[in-house]
Amino acid sequence: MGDDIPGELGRCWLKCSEDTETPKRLIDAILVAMIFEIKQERFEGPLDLLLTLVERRQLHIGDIALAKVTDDFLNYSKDFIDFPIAESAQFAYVASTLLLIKSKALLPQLSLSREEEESMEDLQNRLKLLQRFRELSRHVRTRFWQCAMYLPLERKVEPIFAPPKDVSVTSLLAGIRAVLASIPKVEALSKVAVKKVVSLEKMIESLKERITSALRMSFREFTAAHKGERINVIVGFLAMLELVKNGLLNVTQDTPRGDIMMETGRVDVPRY
Amino acid sequence: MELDNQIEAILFWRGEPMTLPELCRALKLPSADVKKGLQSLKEKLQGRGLVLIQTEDEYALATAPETHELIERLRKEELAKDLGKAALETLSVVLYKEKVSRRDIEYIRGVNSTTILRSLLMRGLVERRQSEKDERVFLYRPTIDLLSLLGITSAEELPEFQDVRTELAAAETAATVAGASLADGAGDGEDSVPSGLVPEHE
Amino acid sequence: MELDNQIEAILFWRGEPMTLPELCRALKLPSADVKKGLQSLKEKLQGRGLVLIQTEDEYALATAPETHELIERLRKEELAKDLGKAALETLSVVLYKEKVSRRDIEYIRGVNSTTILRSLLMRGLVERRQSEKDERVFLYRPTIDLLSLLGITSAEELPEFQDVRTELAAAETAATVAGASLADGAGDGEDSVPSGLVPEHE
Repeated sequence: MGDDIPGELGRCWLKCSEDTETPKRLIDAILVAMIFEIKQERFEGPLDLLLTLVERRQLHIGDIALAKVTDDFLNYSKDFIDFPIAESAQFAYVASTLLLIKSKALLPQLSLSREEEESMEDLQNRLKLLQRFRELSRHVRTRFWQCAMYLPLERKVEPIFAPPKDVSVTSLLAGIRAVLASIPKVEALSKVAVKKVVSLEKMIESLKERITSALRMSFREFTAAHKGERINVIVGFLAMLELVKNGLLNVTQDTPRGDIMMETGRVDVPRY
Repeated sequence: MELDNQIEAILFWRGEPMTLPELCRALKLPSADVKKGLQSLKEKLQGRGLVLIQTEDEYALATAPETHELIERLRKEELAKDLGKAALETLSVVLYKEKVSRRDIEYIRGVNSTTILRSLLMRGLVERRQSEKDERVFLYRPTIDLLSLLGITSAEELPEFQDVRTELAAAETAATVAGASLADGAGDGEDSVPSGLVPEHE
Repeated sequence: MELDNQIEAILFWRGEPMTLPELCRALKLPSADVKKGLQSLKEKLQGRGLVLIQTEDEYALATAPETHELIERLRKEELAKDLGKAALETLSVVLYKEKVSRRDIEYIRGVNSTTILRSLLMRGLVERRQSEKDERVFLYRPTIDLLSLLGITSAEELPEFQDVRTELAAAETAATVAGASLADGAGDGEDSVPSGLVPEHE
């Protein structure tokens, strides 16, 4: 699996295993089986899914666990293209952080910005927090109704007509208007514009094209061409790794923190 | 658990008088035992803020006589207060809907409204009656006193009545969707709405 | 008349939770005194049929847990016992944190929680109030109803409560720092939609 590629970037060439087909099929079969199982459930957003994946493999939350479940997560998320846009953006955000974690696992020398490191750490903290609260919710579940203490029934009141000063036709109209305004608008919810997140596939495509035309370019140039937004950089970087895995691309980095150079092999010729 | 405590709990919870046979049924005990329990409760309540009162054959918990002045003052203060925003909103829902269940009010407002409805009832602004369609459901309506205070003969004379009704009908659908069930597999609409988290009988 | 008795009488008469300021106004006493009275009431109720339940600033009398079978039998409503995963998780966050913004809930759950919070609000399991520190922020808190259903007189009685609070205090420092960096992935944070992961404001 991709997880096992040794991460020696310094000057080394990354190649994927020679026979890419057999393990790939195997992995696909496993993923299909897992995804099928997962699909029986309803997930409450990306953290819920991610935590479930980690717990299912009985892993402790950490870089290694997250790198391991990244593929599962991506495969599952792909089927959620039709999610309300807000939700799919959240999936994409978590996916990009996961990919970052995974790429760091693949390439330990990869230098990350402080911000990137924070978002990786943050994801782990959030997962731990969710895991803790999930544990705690079991206490709540078992206590519910077990030994309830009842508040008294509504006390009988004898009405006395006591008109308050603030009741008038005007204040009541204002009241109902406020009520109407506060009702959640289902329509509005789904239509809210959410910052677009570049999809992984799109990025891979773009990466392929750019590399075919300009045989040699730096990763930094490449990401600059994509507006240099953090999410695009992450996705771009991972797209690159995917290509490396698939044997379509060679990558070099001359100095530990230096620019990463990308070169195509022969893009259209399978490498055996 | 001692019997007097059980009796205290029932009477407190009910908040209204119960007969000896009712107590016996509730406690599944013969009346001799229940009477003993009542006697012991009476003694235990000595020097407390509550007392056990007994009419010919009914028993109830009530506030101790020493607190009557205090309670009476509170009652008056409560009646003299302004309604405030939340209560006005609730009242406006009752008026513009003409009759409405507590459940529906809560769907529309998105908050539990028990306390506010009680205060509106107490002030004679709304009244509560069984629905003709379903005896288990209580509907809140504006009182005649309220309408005359507002200088109208029916709710339909309220400003923008028809518009508001149309908007409410549309909004209620939305609120039903948004206020989906708390159980897993949410979103099955009315059926799956847990009925009992708040006391049903209003 | 002793203060604890007066409080007992008021709470019995009202039959619903009261806030500390309401009690102070009713008794015309400063909150330090009222708190002492409440503490003494709590002690006097030991071994009785009633208990005093408290949230951060609300108090109510309820039936003692030992009587729950009896009262349960008398209640006519069907109780919805199947709270789903989302509801339980959200309730746990609110309970163990005691007061928490929607934003913080969504930070932990990683998903928009508007709908589930609305359902919990409607059922009276949580309540939403403006933060005292920042008026633009609304905080969700457990209600007395929720505590009473769990059979606890205050959130501190929850299992592992102190441990969790210590953990949270430690984690919060970290999260505050990290939480800031999330915002830039978050877009414009329209009210009810977490566009990145966490919405900007309530």
